[in-house]
Amino acid sequence: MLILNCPYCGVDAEETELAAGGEAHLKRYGPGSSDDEFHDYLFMRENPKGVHFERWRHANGCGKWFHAARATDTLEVFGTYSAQTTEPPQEIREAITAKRPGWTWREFE
Amino acid sequence: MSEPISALNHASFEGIAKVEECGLQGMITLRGDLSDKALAKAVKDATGQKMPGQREAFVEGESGVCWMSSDELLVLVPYAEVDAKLAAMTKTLSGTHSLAVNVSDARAVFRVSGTSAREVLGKIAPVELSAEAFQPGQIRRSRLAQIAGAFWMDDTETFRVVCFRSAADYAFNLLKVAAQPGSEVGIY
Amino acid sequence: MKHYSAFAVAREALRYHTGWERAWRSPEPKKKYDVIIVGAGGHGLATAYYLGKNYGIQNVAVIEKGWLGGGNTGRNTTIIRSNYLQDPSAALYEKARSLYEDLSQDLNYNIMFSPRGVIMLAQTQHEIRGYQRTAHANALQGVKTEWITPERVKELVPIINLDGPRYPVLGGLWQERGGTARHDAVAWGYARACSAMGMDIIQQCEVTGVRQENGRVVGVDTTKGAIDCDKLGIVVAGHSGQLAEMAGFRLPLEAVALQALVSEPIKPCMDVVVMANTVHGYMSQSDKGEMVIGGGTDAYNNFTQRGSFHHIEETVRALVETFPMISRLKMLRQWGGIVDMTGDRSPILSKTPLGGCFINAGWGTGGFKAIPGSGWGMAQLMATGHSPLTEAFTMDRFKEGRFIDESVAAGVAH
Amino acid sequence: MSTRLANQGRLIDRSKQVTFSFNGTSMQGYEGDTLASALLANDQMMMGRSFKYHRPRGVVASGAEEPNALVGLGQGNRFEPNQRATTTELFNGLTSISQNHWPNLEFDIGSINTHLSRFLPAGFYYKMFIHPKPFWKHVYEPFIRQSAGLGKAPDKDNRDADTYEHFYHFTDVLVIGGGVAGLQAAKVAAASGAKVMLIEQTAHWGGRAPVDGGTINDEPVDKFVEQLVSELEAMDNVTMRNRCMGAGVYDHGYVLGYERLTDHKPGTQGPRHRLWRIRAKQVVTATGAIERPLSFAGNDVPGVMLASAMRDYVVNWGVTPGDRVIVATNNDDAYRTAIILKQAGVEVLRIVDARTTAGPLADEARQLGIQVDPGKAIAKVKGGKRVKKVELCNQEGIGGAREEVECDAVAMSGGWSPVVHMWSHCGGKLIWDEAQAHFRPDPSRPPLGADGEGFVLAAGSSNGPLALGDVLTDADAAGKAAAKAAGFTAKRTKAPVGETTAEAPMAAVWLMPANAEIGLRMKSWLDFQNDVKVSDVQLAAREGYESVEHTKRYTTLGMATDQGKLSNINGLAILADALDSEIPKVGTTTFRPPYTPISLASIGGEARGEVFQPIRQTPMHNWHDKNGADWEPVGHWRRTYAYVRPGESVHDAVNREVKNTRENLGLLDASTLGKLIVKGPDAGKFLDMMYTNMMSTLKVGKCRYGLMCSENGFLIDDGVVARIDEDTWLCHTTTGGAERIHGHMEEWLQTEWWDWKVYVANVTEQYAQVAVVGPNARKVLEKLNAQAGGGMDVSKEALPFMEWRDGKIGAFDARAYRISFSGELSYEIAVPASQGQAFWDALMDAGKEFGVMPYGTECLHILRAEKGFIMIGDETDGTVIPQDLGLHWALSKKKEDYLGKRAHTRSHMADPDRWKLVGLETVDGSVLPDGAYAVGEGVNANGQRNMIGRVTSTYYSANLGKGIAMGLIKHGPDRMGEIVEFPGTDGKTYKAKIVDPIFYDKDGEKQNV
Ligand SMILES: Cc1cc2nc3c(=O)[nH]c(=O)nc-3n(C[C@H](O)[C@H](O)[C@H](O)COP(=O)(O)OP(=O)(O)OC[C@H]3O[C@@H](n4cnc5c(N)ncnc54)[C@H](O)[C@@H]3O)c2cc1C
Ligand SMILES: NC(=O)c1ccc[n+]([C@@H]2O[C@H](COP(=O)([O-])OP(=O)(O)OC[C@H]3O[C@@H](n4cnc5c(N)ncnc54)[C@H](O)[C@@H]3O)[C@@H](O)[C@H]2O)c1
Ligand SMILES: Cc1cc2nc3c(=O)[nH]c(=O)nc-3n(C[C@H](O)[C@H](O)[C@H](O)COP(=O)(O)O)c2cc1C
Ligand SMILES: [Zn+2]
Repeated sequence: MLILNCPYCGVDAEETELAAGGEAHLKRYGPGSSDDEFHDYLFMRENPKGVHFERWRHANGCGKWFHAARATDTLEVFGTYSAQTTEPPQEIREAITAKRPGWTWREFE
Repeated sequence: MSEPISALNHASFEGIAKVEECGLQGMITLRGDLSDKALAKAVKDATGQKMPGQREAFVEGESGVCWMSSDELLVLVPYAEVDAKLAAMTKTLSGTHSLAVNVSDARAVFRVSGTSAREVLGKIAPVELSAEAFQPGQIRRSRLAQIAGAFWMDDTETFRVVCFRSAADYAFNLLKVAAQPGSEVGIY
Repeated sequence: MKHYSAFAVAREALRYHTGWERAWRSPEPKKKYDVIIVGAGGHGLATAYYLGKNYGIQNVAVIEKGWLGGGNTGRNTTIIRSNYLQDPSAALYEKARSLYEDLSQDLNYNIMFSPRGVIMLAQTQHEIRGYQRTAHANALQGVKTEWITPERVKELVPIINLDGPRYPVLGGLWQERGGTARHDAVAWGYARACSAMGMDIIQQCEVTGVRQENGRVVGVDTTKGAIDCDKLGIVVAGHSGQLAEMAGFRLPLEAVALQALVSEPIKPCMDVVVMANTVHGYMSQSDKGEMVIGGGTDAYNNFTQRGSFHHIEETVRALVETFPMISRLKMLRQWGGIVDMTGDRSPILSKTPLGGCFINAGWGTGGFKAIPGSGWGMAQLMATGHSPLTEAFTMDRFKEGRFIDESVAAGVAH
Repeated sequence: MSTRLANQGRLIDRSKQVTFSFNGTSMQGYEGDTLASALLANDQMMMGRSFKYHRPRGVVASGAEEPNALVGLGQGNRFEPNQRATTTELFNGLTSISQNHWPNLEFDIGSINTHLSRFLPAGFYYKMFIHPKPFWKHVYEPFIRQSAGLGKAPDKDNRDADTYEHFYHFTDVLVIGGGVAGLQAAKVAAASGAKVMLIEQTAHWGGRAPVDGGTINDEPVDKFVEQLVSELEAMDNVTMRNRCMGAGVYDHGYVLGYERLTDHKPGTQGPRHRLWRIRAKQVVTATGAIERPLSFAGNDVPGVMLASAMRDYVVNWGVTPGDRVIVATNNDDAYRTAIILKQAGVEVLRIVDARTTAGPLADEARQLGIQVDPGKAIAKVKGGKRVKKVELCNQEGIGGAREEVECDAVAMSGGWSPVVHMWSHCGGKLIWDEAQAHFRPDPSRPPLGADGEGFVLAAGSSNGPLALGDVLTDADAAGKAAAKAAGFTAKRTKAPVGETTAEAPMAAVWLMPANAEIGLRMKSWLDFQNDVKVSDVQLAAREGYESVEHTKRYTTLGMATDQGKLSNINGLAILADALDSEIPKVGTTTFRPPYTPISLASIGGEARGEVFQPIRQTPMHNWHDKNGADWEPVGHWRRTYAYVRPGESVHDAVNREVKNTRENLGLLDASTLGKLIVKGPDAGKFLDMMYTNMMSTLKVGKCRYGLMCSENGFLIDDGVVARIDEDTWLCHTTTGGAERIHGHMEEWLQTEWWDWKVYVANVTEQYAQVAVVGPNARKVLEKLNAQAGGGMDVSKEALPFMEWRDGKIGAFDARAYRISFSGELSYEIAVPASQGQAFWDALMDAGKEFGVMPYGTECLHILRAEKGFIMIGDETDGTVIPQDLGLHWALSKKKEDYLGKRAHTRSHMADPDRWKLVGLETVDGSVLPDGAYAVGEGVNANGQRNMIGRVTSTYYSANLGKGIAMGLIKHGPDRMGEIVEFPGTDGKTYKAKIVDPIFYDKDGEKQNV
């Protein structure tokens, strides 16, 4: 039963207030993209055993989507941040590095 | 028009707290840039209240304004005045990217009052409701058992609880079960 | 392999059971095998078994990082049925179910297949239509199922409450030869039979790398050193993503937690398996007497083998409503497993971009019932390069937009 | 015999007699008794039978760890199986029955198994019952299943008489366990200002210490406890709950507390159980330690008991389990039992100590005249239903040269195991403590919380320390550490000083005698409930079930209702020995919640009966209910399937509604359809992405039917979109779609196109919406307008098909959409929800002369099927794309992009072989079975009949007097007129002709009048 801090309304919301939305920072591929690009966009997920970036919605709350950086092996949460960004913000990445030096996720580290 | 009827027509129940359906409440969902002066003016004109900050609720009786999210407010006005207020608001906001809609009939409102009121809510919402954590002036949107809902406190022993109209029957029954006699928790 | 029988037990009893031999050997890895299977869960072991039995390929190692059967095979709610909607699924699960019928004799290990019957309750119009559709499909697929009335449901499950205030029972899809089996025994039985064929089951040995040359697999690195092979089968359920990465390709999979629980044991009160999908609950009574109950999956990636309690809550309240008499029973234990979910919730049984390397994964919440059929098809695929059973389950189906979606007719995956 | 003593009994009130029954026999006890202590006081030594061999079982423990004394408690709708007598507080009128025997407890046919036990070792069933195969289903399995289970199943019609609830609680520090350690930890944590909650599973504070004696700060323990409790009670920041068990520790500091409110006074007002969902910043487990049994032959005979339990029975309840007792031990603590028994006047025949040296307590015992036998062991306990005598031997060796001593009870102690469950549930790791021969929490590997730091601390005996003084210092430190970790500053105070007689080291003894011969090992129980013996574990090891998890599953060790609280450590020591390994290498099995079983009902909480799940209701719900609604659940909504009149079948009602709507006038409550306002300068652009067709070009005042696909290409929703003003659209969704599509829109706006200026609001429930349908639709509206004087012009010219207007209809503020899902002249009219019922009434009233009838969802379905309109959920199932349904016209070619567009170009979606929508008409006019498949020639590679299509919707059309259907058929649109075959599950094969899906009014004349 996770708790995540919703960056919009500032509450520590327990999981039952939230809806999980899968991997964060996907780049959308539409018409004109290759079969591989489109396939990866829809189906290929990092699914790491470790640091992960993902989307959540404060569904039974302010209704806003936000991002969380979380470890899938310990469920540690490194931070939550705005959904309106295409990559993890620097301070979140630093927070992770402080806890897990050498982590990587996609092209980030 | 005929006499408008609220979802449960003032049903009430008394257990470890009193649960009442409040009847019709004028409500306007207002979305926009909360830092925009036009919005602040629209709110002030409609309710006399200033723009609420994060999770703030400034409510007096049937008038007030609640922070719903970073770009959404719930404006409370007397039911009979909602059309006029909405029209005025729309006028104030013309030219501002915003959305103001009447949702008065889409909601049901309950009052939960008494010394055990906090406990009744504490049974159905995953929210810290101790006096240090939650007080009049704040609003919380959350889950009421299996439905979405929002609540604020009118005073230290009274909650106002808002949910969708279609779920009013469930919400009322739920509050009744949570307020059943003999179920004091003895925490707050 | 010493033959198991009542007679053997009686004979051994006189010697205080000192004469039993090991069910499986505990060998050190050889330098090289024809085939290495990673993962000694049900699917891995069954694959090895049918490689040996059907294709004479017995120079096989099954490598397991923990203890055999300790993954999802050892923690599932053991429901076996084959009333799937889509042709490829129905074929695979029915093959599995029919193999289960004779598996105890085949393995000489009593896996306690119990074809007590499975009912999937219809509680909405939508479910009625979905299950009637499935019944029609099953008739053409050679899967014996039947749409039954609420009265018949009550006859089969006297403890059920047909008129729940929320969702009355409107009928059900009944598979008389569905049921359960003793999950651990399935793994143990296959392991024993594999070992008897001379295959090596190497436990406490984690595969840490996949070695390749010229686009072909040549072996694996493990915590017990490097081991060579000609062909590699990756059958590691929730850890498939990690193994695929080692092998240099990616899989359209995500790992999430699925939970289950058992009540304290009580005297027999429910003779069939009941699944109530609208309210998210399913329940059967084990041969020991506990009510075995399955919950829902978390929607986020998780490798902890624990899940979120609210799923248990949702399931339990649904079952208390459906079977009021369990209200005062008690939950004895709850646990979780990490299941690997694909984009269409159907498994992947496929060749991979790496030559000689095959993948069997994505069973998600429902692969126990498939173990013998999956092993059969996977062995055929690995031995001959082709199997009609696995043909539709390739990993490139997602690229083509060719999904095998079972959820469509109100069905669920487990 | 076991009896009530004249003295002792700190927890009972001898002035308050309580009457209860066991197996129908009426008995007496006192207030404060547990069922177990009261049964013992009545010399009811045997309390049940074991699972596998049906061996006689007596109580062995005094608390939560009890595996044997399980009863069926209560009656009728308050009956509960498998209730531990040791944790059941006695109350007047309690009824209990023993379990797992037939015909009765004393004489049980099943006990034949104990004589066959040699043939029924661990895992025997895996090796047997294999041949002949048919026997499994018809003989073996029914037999095995008959003998399954422990307690009686509650009656099948039983409806639990009680209620349950949940409560959310938030605290800085949660202390689990109210022994001296928990109390002390709570106190120092609270002194820091932290909010503290302290929970204790029993009805009493203080735990073991008051029984074990000693002093704290020079006062008797009871006094110290009393003082501490009142101090804590006086603190505002402390919440204390007894009868509240820590059931499980979960991720991110979530802890379940299981509070039993009325189990000790059934029938009292209020909920029976309350499940606390506690969020704690820090959790302190002060759950104490549990004594281990010793493994010797016959250790399961009733009368053999844990030494500490026997002490508890004497001190707490004034009951002795026997008159002549032998104590067997490997540690000093058990001497306390001997001393207390002796002081209470019970004869203590021997203290058999496997060690050669003991501490000062041994001297105290000797001074009381008790014979102490160092280096000795119990070879065997004799007796069937109760202890008769004991054979003693040397601990070393195989158990020869025995001495027989007659006695009627045996107290055993194999040392203590910390209760590490709560520590372990969420991943806390253990270390092996060689000196005390137990696993205890490894402070360097605690369970990790949301911040990645440890959030559980162990205190007192649950952390390893056993001596009172050490327990208190440990707990004091843990309480302070917890406060600190929760962000508070602990006061610098001194820990209380606890003093007890010093103890000599214990010695690990896993088997008595050390090399017991096989005959003894086969009678040495590890798991009393599941009948797992030393020999079973050894067999498992021999057969290769070497992992402790294999051994557990093969033998069922630790899988009983006590979850191995007594058996696990002993079992894995035996396993380690059998494998020639070490205990820490073998490791433990996984600790899983709950700590002891919790009621399923408490997990469900309030969600039962009326509030099991929400049922969403439209403003006209009650009217429908009163007027014959046959309800259909649609998502959480209830919709009327049909309005059944007295004497009518549902089918009749549907046909009547269908005909009447086409011929006269029908009303449909369409309030559940989703209504989303989409507004902003970019709203048109946004809707062009959401819908497959073009919405930005829609003119103000007009409506357009729209389709939505997922990014994966499949149809997810449809509905009519109306343009309200320059930058406002109103989108209708399906009933199930309102929240889903609202969420879908928000998701794209917030996470992909966040710079687009669009706001969305869900106004579904603001309106009651009524479809006014049929040739008389306009007439009834005009009549309403006439009645109220004026109003909206609903003429063909003023409000043409596919347009909408705001205005007054009759006396009502309304928005009327001229849209039709039935092919008839039709208006969908939205009024404020608070006016919904009045508007409906007005329509019903005014409609009388026009033949008005309400109609339900089935009629709606038939009307739309007659017109060949698709229905999301019928024609679609998550695998269907617009192209399959002949909806190409709704796929904009002008737009560069919309959700689903890219997906449709994938090879399988562009495949001409996809099944396509057609109409189907049986050759004999009958109704095609729902969900039937059309068959082609031959079979596929897996031997399945080849299929070429399926029925998606099928109805009897009362208007056309025949069955009509829609279906998806391979190359269907190219095969008009062909006959295809649909095998039914009824054995018949249905022949149907492929036809145009529009069965009625092909040119659409009727809707456009
Ligand atoms: C709670 C729950 C309930 C379920 N209920 C049902 C049900 O009722 N019916 C049904 O049909 N299915 C059910 N399932 C699903 C079913 O359990 C699984 O689909 C099935 O057991 C998968 O078997 P497997 O052999 O693929 O995987 P597993 O049994 O998980 O085996 C995979 C093995 O691979 C090993 N491994 C992983 N990584 C490595 C490595 N690097 N090196 C070596 N070895 C490795 C693992 O240790 C593991 O032993 C349920 C699952 C769960 C969790
Ligand atoms: N000398 C010895 O060999 C020896 C051995 C063991 C214990 N002891 C004595 O026992 C005492 C130990 O004190 P302590 O406070 O650490 O332990 P305790 O056993 O006295 O108290 C633990 C308390 O926790 C409660 N508890 C356990 N699990 C719980 C749960 N899940 N939820 C709620 N409550 C739960 C128990 O009911 C009990 O009241 C000391 O007096 C110690 O000297 C001595
Ligand atoms: C079908 C089935 C029945 C089970 N019955 C019991 C049982 O009677 N007692 C018990 O303690 N655990 C039972 N378990 C749970 C196991 O003890 C264990 O929790 C589960 O296999 C997961 O393993 P883990 O908890 O070791 O991770 C059962 C599990 C399954 C799959
Ligand atoms: Zn929020």
